[in-house]
Amino acid sequence: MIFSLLVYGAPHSHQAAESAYRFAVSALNQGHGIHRIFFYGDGVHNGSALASPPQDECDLPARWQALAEQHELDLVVCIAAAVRRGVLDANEALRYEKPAHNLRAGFELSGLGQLAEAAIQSDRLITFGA
Amino acid sequence: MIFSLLVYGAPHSHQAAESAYRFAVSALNQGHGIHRIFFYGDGVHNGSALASPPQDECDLPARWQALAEQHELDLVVCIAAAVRRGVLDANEALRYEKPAHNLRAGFELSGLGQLAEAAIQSDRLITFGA
Amino acid sequence: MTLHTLNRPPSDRALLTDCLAALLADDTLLLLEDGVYCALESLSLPTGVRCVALAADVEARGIGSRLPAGIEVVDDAGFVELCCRNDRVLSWF
Amino acid sequence: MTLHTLNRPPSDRALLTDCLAALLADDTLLLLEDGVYCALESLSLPTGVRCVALAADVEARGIGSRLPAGIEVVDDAGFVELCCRNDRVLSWF
Amino acid sequence: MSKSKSFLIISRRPPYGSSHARDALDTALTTAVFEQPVAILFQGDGVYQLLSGQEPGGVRQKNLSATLSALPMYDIDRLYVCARAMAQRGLDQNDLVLPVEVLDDAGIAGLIRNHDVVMNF
Amino acid sequence: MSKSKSFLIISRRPPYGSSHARDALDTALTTAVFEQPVAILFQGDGVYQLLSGQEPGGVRQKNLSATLSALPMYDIDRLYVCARAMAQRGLDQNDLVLPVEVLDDAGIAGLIRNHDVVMNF
Repeated sequence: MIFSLLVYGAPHSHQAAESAYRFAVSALNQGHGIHRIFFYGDGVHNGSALASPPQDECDLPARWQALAEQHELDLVVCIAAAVRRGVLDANEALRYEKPAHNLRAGFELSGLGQLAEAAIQSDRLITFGA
Repeated sequence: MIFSLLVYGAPHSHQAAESAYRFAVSALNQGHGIHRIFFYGDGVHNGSALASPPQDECDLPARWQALAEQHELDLVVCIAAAVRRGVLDANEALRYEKPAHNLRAGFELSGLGQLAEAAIQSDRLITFGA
Repeated sequence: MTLHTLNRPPSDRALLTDCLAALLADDTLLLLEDGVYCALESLSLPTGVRCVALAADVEARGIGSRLPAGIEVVDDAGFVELCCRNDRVLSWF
Repeated sequence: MTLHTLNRPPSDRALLTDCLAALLADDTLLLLEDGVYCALESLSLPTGVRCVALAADVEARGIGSRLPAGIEVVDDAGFVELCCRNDRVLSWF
Repeated sequence: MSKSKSFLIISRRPPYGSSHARDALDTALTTAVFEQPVAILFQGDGVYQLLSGQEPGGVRQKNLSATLSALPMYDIDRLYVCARAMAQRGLDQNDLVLPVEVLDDAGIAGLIRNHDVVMNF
Repeated sequence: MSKSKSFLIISRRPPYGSSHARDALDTALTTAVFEQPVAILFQGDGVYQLLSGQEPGGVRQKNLSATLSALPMYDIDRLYVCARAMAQRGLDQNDLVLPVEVLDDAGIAGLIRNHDVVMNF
């Protein structure tokens, strides 16, 4: 079965992101496919390259990146939600004339259309709300 | 009268930050002093240097910075909450070996003690919760 | 005397109940953000408690003409003044 | 058949009420995160609706021994299986 | 797009206090652009989004009513409200910025079963 | 610090679902380090923080109970719970990880008036 996930919560602020991560691991372990994980609202902060939690806490952005590398996951961060909230890739940093970018490797910024496409193409869309 | 403000919400995600900004402007217009504005929880994103809202939307981090320059405000972002959420100054970027920093000029990272100190030294502490 | 602020709608019943239970005579309850919707309920306030709603939030949500008598509307300057007149400000959210 | 998930405590009464009202026979209600506290209430579920709670969240909150009969505990794999067995997943938050 | 699915967006939050209401509308509009059938159900505090007379300039936000009024142009014309939510708030059709269909609990449960993808905001 | 003020922290959120409960405790501990008198009131879903038997390893979080048990070491020994919150949840002292004083509504209103700074989380 092909899943897509919609993640609405930021790491540390809300448990939704951690729940989504555990779900993704469990689905992959059972041999299911994941078409896309879409980060929306405050969920865009899952794609932060700068998040630096203490060593004894879960580093969710790093875990997403590692999971994506292992399973070739499509991690898409809503571009409109992200730029408002200060999550930029190199292109957007250039466009908005900002001195730095902070989107983590393994994530990409794209439009809300990627959420609609994911819902259409996948057997199930699971929302992790906050 | 001397106020301090505690801001718990991120711009765009929750209205608390905008309410706090309007309160600060109004207090200053009435001739009151503001000892400190402390950003905690998701409020740390008020200190983002990279937030890039559309031109017809309120750019709260830029407004905080301008207000601070005009009135010599002490804008303190809770360091523990900020580094978890990916808001770093140059020092923290170095410490965590991160390739960039994104704390806006006019804000500084400091400990939760600055919140306690603000509550003690000010006549009133006003919380803008989320 | 305490200024209580509340920024959540009345559907967050547990918050509204705890806030109302904490009011004492001479306290003021200021409704702001989504909290202004609480003004549309018949709030049972203790005697001597004043209830006000923040103008910008009342206007944003289009509820100005629906406010019952007994709810005053204050602007941002009035919010600041209320903070001065009370001994402490407690925010419910 | 719909899998409904709920991640807010029962103090968010409006959410719980709307969620319960949307359940039909053969639907499943999965409680997760703070939603597992809803399992401690006597939920009035329509006939033929199964109610389960996510193991990691039950254990985190120390409520395993307090769960009433009729609430099953499922692990993360069970959550994934429920998503497969139902036609759609609707998250209440 | 090879497949077509029917979408139901449930919008439960009041306007302006958080970004949820705006995000729900943006999702509905985007999905409609993909030429998928989209319905919206306003439930709980979400019915406050439909209230007429909103003037959010003072809180520096854009008027949600303008976006709501644009929905029919995107062929989003199946707009529903929860009957309980309206009654609890003492609201009726005359209070709202655009015409909607009022659904009771059974109607809402049936609406959910009749859609392939149901998203809550 | 030249002045001294009495602090009351009101903690209303359940553990683990969000960072509020942790932030409330961190604020209480930090304020105590500044040698200010600090009391904590657990109200609403906040009373769930005190429940014994929490095992948050499965959700990859640190046990809040450990921090709660450390409060007396920081001279935070005035811990209160809301009587209504306990009764609504069918909880009593035996369910909790540490001893607390149960306050009714009048007691809570009085507690608020007796503190200089009251912070809600």
